[in-house]
Amino acid sequence: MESGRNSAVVHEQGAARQVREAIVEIVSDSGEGAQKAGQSFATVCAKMGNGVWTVEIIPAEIKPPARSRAGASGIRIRFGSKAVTNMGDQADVVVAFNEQVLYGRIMADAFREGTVILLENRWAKDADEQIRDMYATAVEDFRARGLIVHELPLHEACLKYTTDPRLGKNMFVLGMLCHIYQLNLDLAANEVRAAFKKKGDKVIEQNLALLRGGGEFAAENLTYRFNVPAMPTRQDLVVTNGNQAVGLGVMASGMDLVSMYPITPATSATHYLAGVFQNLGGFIHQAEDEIAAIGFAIGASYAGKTACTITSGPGLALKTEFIGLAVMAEVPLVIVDVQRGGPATGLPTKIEQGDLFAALYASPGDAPKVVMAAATIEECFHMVITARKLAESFRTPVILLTDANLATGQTPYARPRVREDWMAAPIDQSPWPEGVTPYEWDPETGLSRRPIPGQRGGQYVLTGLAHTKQSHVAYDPRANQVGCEMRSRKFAALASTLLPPKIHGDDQGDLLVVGWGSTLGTIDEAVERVREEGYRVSSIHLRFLSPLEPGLAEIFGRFKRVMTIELNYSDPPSGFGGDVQSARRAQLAQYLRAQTLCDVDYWSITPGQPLQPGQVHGVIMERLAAMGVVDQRAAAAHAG
Amino acid sequence: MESGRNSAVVHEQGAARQVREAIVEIVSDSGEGAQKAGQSFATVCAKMGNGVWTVEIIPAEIKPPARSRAGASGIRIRFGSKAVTNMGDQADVVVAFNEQVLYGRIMADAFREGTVILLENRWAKDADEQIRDMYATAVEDFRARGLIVHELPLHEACLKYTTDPRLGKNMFVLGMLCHIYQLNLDLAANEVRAAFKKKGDKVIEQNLALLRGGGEFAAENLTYRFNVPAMPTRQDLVVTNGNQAVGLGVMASGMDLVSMYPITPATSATHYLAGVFQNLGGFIHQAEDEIAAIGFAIGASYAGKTACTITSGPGLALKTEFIGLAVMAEVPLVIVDVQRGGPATGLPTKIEQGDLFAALYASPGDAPKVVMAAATIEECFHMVITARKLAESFRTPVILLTDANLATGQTPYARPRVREDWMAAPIDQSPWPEGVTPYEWDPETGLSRRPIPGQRGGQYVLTGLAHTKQSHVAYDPRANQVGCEMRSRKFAALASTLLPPKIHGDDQGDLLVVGWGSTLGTIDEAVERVREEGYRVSSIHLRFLSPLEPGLAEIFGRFKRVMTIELNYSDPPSGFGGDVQSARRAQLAQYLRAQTLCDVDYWSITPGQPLQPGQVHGVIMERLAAMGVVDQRAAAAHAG
Amino acid sequence: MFGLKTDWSLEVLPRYFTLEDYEGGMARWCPGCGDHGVLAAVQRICRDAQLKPESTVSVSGIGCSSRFPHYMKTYGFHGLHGRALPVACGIKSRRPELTIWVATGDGDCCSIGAAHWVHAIRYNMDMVVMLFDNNVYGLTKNQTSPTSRPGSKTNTHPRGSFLPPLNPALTTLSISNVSFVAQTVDWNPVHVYATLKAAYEHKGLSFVRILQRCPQYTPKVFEEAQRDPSLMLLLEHEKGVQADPAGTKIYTNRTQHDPSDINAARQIASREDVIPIGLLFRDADRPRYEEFSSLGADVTIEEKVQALEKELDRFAI
Amino acid sequence: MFGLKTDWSLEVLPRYFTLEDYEGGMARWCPGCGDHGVLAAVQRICRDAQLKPESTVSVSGIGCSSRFPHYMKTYGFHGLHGRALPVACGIKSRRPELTIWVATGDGDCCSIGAAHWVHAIRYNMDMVVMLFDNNVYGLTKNQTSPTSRPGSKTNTHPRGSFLPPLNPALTTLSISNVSFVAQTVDWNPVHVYATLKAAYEHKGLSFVRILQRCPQYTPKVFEEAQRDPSLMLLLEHEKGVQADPAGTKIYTNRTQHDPSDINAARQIASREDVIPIGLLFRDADRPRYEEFSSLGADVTIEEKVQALEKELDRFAI
Ligand SMILES: Cc1ncc(C[n+]2csc(CCOP(=O)(O)OP(=O)(O)O)c2C)c(N)n1
Ligand SMILES: Cc1ncc(C[n+]2csc(CCOP(=O)(O)OP(=O)(O)O)c2C)c(N)n1
Ligand code: SF4
Ligand code: SF4
Ligand SMILES: [Mg+2]
Ligand SMILES: [Mg+2]
Repeated sequence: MESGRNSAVVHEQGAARQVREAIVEIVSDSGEGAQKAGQSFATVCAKMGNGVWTVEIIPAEIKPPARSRAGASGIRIRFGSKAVTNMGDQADVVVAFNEQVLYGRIMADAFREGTVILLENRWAKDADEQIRDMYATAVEDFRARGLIVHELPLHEACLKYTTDPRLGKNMFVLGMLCHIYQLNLDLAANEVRAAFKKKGDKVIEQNLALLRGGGEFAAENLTYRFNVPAMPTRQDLVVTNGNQAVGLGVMASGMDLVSMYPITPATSATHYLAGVFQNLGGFIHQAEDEIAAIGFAIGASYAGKTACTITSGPGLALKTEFIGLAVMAEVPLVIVDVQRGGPATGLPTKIEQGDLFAALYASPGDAPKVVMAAATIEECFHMVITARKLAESFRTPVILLTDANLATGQTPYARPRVREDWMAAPIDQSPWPEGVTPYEWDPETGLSRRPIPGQRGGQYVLTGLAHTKQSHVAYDPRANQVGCEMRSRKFAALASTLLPPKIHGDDQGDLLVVGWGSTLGTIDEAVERVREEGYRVSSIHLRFLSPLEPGLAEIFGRFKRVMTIELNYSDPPSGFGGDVQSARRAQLAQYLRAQTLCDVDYWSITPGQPLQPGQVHGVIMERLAAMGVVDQRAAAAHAG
Repeated sequence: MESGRNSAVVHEQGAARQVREAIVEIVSDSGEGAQKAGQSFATVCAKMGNGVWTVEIIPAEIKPPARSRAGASGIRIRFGSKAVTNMGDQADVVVAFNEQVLYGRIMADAFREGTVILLENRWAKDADEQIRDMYATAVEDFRARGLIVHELPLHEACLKYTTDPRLGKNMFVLGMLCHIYQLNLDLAANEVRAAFKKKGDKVIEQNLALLRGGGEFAAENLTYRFNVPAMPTRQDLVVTNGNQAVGLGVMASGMDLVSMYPITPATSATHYLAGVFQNLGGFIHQAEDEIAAIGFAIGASYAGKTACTITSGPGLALKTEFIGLAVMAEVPLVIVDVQRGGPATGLPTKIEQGDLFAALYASPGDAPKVVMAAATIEECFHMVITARKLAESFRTPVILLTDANLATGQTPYARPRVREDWMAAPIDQSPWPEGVTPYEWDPETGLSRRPIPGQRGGQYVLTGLAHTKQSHVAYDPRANQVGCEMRSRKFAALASTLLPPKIHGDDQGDLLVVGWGSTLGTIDEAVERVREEGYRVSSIHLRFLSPLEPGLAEIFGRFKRVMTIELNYSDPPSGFGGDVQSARRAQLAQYLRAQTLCDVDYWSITPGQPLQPGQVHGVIMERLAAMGVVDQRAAAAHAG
Repeated sequence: MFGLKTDWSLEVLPRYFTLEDYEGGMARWCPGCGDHGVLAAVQRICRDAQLKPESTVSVSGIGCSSRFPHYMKTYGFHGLHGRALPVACGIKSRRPELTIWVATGDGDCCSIGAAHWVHAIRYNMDMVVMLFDNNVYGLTKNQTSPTSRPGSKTNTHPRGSFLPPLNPALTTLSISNVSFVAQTVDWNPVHVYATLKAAYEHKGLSFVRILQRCPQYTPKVFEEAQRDPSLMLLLEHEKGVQADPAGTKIYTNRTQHDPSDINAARQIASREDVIPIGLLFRDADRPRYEEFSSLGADVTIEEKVQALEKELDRFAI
Repeated sequence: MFGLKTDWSLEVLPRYFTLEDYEGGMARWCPGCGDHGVLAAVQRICRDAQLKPESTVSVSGIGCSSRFPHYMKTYGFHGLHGRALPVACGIKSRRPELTIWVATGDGDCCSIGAAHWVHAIRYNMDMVVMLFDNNVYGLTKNQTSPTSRPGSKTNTHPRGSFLPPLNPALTTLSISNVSFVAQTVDWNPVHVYATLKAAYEHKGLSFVRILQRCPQYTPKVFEEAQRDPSLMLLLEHEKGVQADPAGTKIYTNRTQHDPSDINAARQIASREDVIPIGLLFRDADRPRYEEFSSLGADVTIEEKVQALEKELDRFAI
């Protein structure tokens, strides 16, 4: 690629270059429509048969000031010939509506040397001298950083088609990008039509003109032309983000009630459901707080209806006591925790995997429950269905962990083939069998059937106090021990039905990387790369955290070293000042050490953004170097 | 000892038998004053120089029905020639005001074959036939169980001194017991005078008469006469329960504010403080709920005042979110958790060590804090002082775990020599040094000094969002990582100041027992016994759980096996159905495995009552047998 | 209403329920505790209304009074301190056919549960909420409650508490969508029965504050009012509580109060010279949350599958 | 009050504070957001009262409005969603000399924080509580709040919400020990200033509900009232809010309301035909919790040690 250093316009023609994948970003002030353009772009890619992953770039404020670093709003689209499972490394091409928003992305390490920036140049001639200066300084700085900046008169070019380029520029940019990446313009036009359907023909026409105009502009002014070959499949696909997938999963599981209190980044799952849930007879309760939200769901569940509550860290904290009650009284319940950065209010819109311990251990006393984590957007759908089934079969709360990355990422996946048996059966109102107690614990499995109000003869009083199988309050030593044991046996029973995790890569080798949650795609991609480079590295990814998937110690034993890679905080494995014992470990690593007694190593960080495959690749190479498998220089070069 | 099977009165004289210790219980319906008699008895023992430990026997209801199994109300006194650190094994002598309450104690495994029961016999002639039957059946049953029952006309005997024996019987019983155990009757008389001081001379006289009458009655009717030699010390002693000790510790640490919401078994600490705290200028805030209680304390602490909040499991659960805020914003705060049985409302008045995980891990995100556990009543006092200091020095919340056993147990200990430097210094209102940020983290230790409102130039905005050292909200990857790291480094710094735990017994051997919290006395006593029997067993007891005391792996390495003994739930170490990996372990064991990678074994139960040394002794013998150190039969005999 | 549940026709054999069918074992409250009488009244109402025990649910938080469900032979939910109302609302939300009795204490409802109190009033779901107001924390042994009178000597305020007590009826009357507020005293079984019956018959959330004696910890607070009935103000009205006159004839102090007049209701509720008993306010036409929340119960699984497929179509590419 | 803080004499040199001394950097609310104007009013009051920035604390929960402390150059506490009031009360409890401004939203105060709202009113600690009521959850992007009007189309109720809104002023007026309740609108800077100034000057908890525009999510709710001042009812009284008449002359609809008349206050607050602005209620003589909670600040360490020894004596054997 040629750098267009001192020229706003690049003249050079040539055939499209074939690449396996590309990462494109569109960044703007909020309200300039970058996300809409990016989503249309991504949909066209997906329809053409490319693998796609999109990530929203969200500013912290509702309406951040224009042209500010923290105000970057936009989207990243990574698309490729094969399935794309994560946001990838640094961007290839970036369209920016002003220069300041690029700083937000630079701080997020989103660009590399050679990233092409297609930059709106109107600021160079702004009436405000300060703005002109900022612009000039920034462009110089970008170039010094090795970015390839093309200053383009986007605003001016749009004036041909609209009097208000601020509103139309996004479709112009879509046209540009379609040209650069050789996308089917008819498909893009369809997206434009769909997007503006409600605004009427005139608006549609204007935007179609902008779309075409953008394409022509790119053809005339830019030499970049790439082709990311698509591999269309016959399979039916859907494209959703993780929160929509959760919402769809709620419906597919036949849930009756979602009880929630708004909290980022979980709320959008409810926003989605709010429009459609009632078509399936479901109801969304927006409670006065998170405590009431879970209490309401527990009430509905006690009454035989299937219920879930959806929240994020601070909300999960408030539900701690009620989760303990659900454990104690064996109330089925699904709790979805869309993790964000913590602790406290933390990083509300950002990703972290910091709630594993809270999910496992928060409620005082012995409070076993199912804890699962979705690793992909598709799993956000399917795991809700599993969670509901487990909640009812095992008469237990189930915490399903997802995170901000899954919640706002979008990708195509196989359209679920809906099955009736996913859906909760209507509640049982047949008479309760005589002589059967409300907690008729099976002595082996701890399982019991629960009476539902309305069932004649099943009357019992649910209580959070220690109780016998009759649900009678009992304070004697034996009753409490039996209660604890029965509640625990259920998880041994569930554990015995789980399969060991699948190993990605060889069954044995030098290094096994263990992950959980949304990092699956990134880790697997990095492992793929080191494997291609000839290293004996494999990975596994856990979905069941409580009970834990079986066979781990045995698998771990087949690798020279085992390490987790996580998005949560840890001290360096050697501890600060070399105090290994008190080193605070990444959460899964700490947990696996206790469960398996294997010396599980770890690497984790809390950047508030998804891991990049290149970053993970670097970490793996470093560990291989420390093990003596690679030499240090090779690792350094890779990690660079 | 002779059994008095068919005789209400025992004639046989002889000198007092010398014993090293005795366990006495007085049980009655609630409101019959058994506790008052027992406390007086215990105080006399302590004053004479005996070691003493008392445990309250508390019914679940406020006013349980008379003569009911669940209604047992009373007290156990264990006293001996040496210091007594726990409630001991089965009772030697029991005074019971009716036969039904004894069943509650039998279910609690409080008696052994040969335990002497001095039983009120008026029920044998009750007007109500059902009562007569119940009485007769029970007495027969007790004898079949090997208890030595003496049916005594206590009620009738009291009629000589009072018209209402229900109110006076307790002092009569005190007199009886003083005679049996050769206690100084003058000291007992002083206790009676103190107890009824407010009721006037007439009442005092009547009760003194009952006291003497009881002694005479025992002299005439009972052959039992024991002597537990005392070893008076010169040391000044105080006798308190654990909650009073916490209250005294709050005052000794110069705390400004206790903010709480009533919850058993924590509230009595505040009841105690409520009477006296204001003499030290302190204030108790009874908040509208536990969330407000901690929020209020955090507010006061932010404003430079020293504050604590005292609660139990369900309350701790509700504080989860605010604890996360205190971690994030580095607000000093002491949180005392008087553990009770869980999960949920659980066993409100009973002991359990089930909140360790909740204390360590409940708040979502990375939320390091100090977690300490008091092992003795004396430590309940001293650890509050340490906790306050650590909270302020390390700008962190500190959770201090105690439990229902410590809270309601009473024992003498060295009177603290109050030091002024225990007390919080007055708040700093000098101008804030220019150029210093509100979180001027030391890069090595993470420590920083905090500005207090009123300090000129120190203005900053505390926030629960991710922030820089200026306390400015920051969402960039670097700022969040730095914040997490600085908050974590503080605990490495604290860890580096801790000493390894002292080993009770030899430095190396076959088995190391690890405990934490109120089980110290019991475990040490059991270990003492097995050591006397010639086994190579030692124990350590942890006070600092986060950060963990150093050197554990090294200590563990010197023993063939390491096991924890805890009062919380665990699956059998081999798991249900032999699934070791998914076995749910005792909480400390699980934690130590992760921290040390040693194969830490465990034994734990949730009876809602303290462990007995004999029980622990049996467990140890079993483990030694499993290791092949003792043969199985010997272990079984011991465990019996 | 009485014996005329709409689904009776479904029963092959009509069942007749006696008091025993609602009695769940000996109540473990202290002798003389006001809770006993309220329990008896509720059991009588259930019997008189021939409520099916299996379609009746009593819900509570934690406290002495919250032991209530254990003494009923219906379904029961004895949950967490302060959280009776969210649970009760959750039950009702999707099972509007169940009859719900909520037992809550002055600490449970007005202190730790205050947020839910405010919002449950606003949701106005059809249930009877009985506030057992003994002016104290009973179960935890004598701490100040938000309704304790100033100067109350409790274990947390041994020198006397200092804040004026909350007025639960008045506060409730000032929450939007309030539909029924009454007040009664446990020591008048006739009035308790009549008040709770009116509450049961009202469609919407019926909030009944019951002044409840706790001989254990607050033996004195209602002593005067008990001894001197003229300290009570009986609210009478044709639209009010219709108690058997034999049971209320001791109340010389009476007033006609139209329960549809909310301003008057607030004024009466705020009086400190007398204890008003009877119906303060009723509005049968307020929206009830279950009218919205229970929609969709008739959607079949097939319809659900169809609707879901339609949704998936929207995301299909 | 103005410039006459009791501890002034301690200062060697008197300091004069300008507006800048209270301005903590550019406020990041949306353009046109009502929060900007309220911030400006508070900064002016601080300046006019010459409050020492280091002795002033602004406390908030989480929400758009709760960003308030970040834009003040005083001490600030931006805590947890719903929990501004317990924190503010805790600060005041032992540091009564600090001036406290609380910023809270309709979600923060009336939904998740409702229990604290009820109880903080009752504690009546000296502070100004500003309820920024924009009838919506702003920060989390447009969900229904308890003050949203029925039919509001939000992200959680796209077809319109169904419950009547809470009336924060009315509810507050019905909580025992309430001492100051006023209402104002962000778009009248003169009235906001005068109301908050009166609130600041009141000793006790001054609850000010501010109708606040959110052009982002609820651009329409106050449009009519803004366009047509006759929809407002200006409360006037010699004991009321004394706003500059130039700023209130547009309000043709006025009434004399004596703020010591709580019954009248409740009636006015409950009116739905107009939006009353001004002082609804004030009682300067209610007990304030800090009168009790701040006792003992003067006990010296020596005295503490002595008292503690006395206690230990009690337990000595
Ligand atoms: C989260 C939590 N906090 C505190 C408690 C302890 N607690 C149990 S009942 C109760 C108060 C009881 O008072 P009230 O609600 O008035 O009921 P009463 O016993 O007087 O009927 C308290 C504080 C608890 N169980 N859970
Ligand atoms: C425990 C918890 N629950 C939910 C949230 C998410 N949240 C933040 S602000 C907010 C509501 C904001 O509405 P409001 O209080 O009216 O303030 P506004 O933004 O409108 O000024 C919510 C639900 C949170 N931060 N913490
Ligand atoms: S303590 Fe009071 S409220 Fe509780 S059961 Fe006894 S009398 Fe009733
Ligand atoms: S979203 Fe609304 S309340 Fe929030 S800053 Fe913007 S205008 Fe103000
Ligand atoms: Mg009460
Ligand atoms: Mg709002």
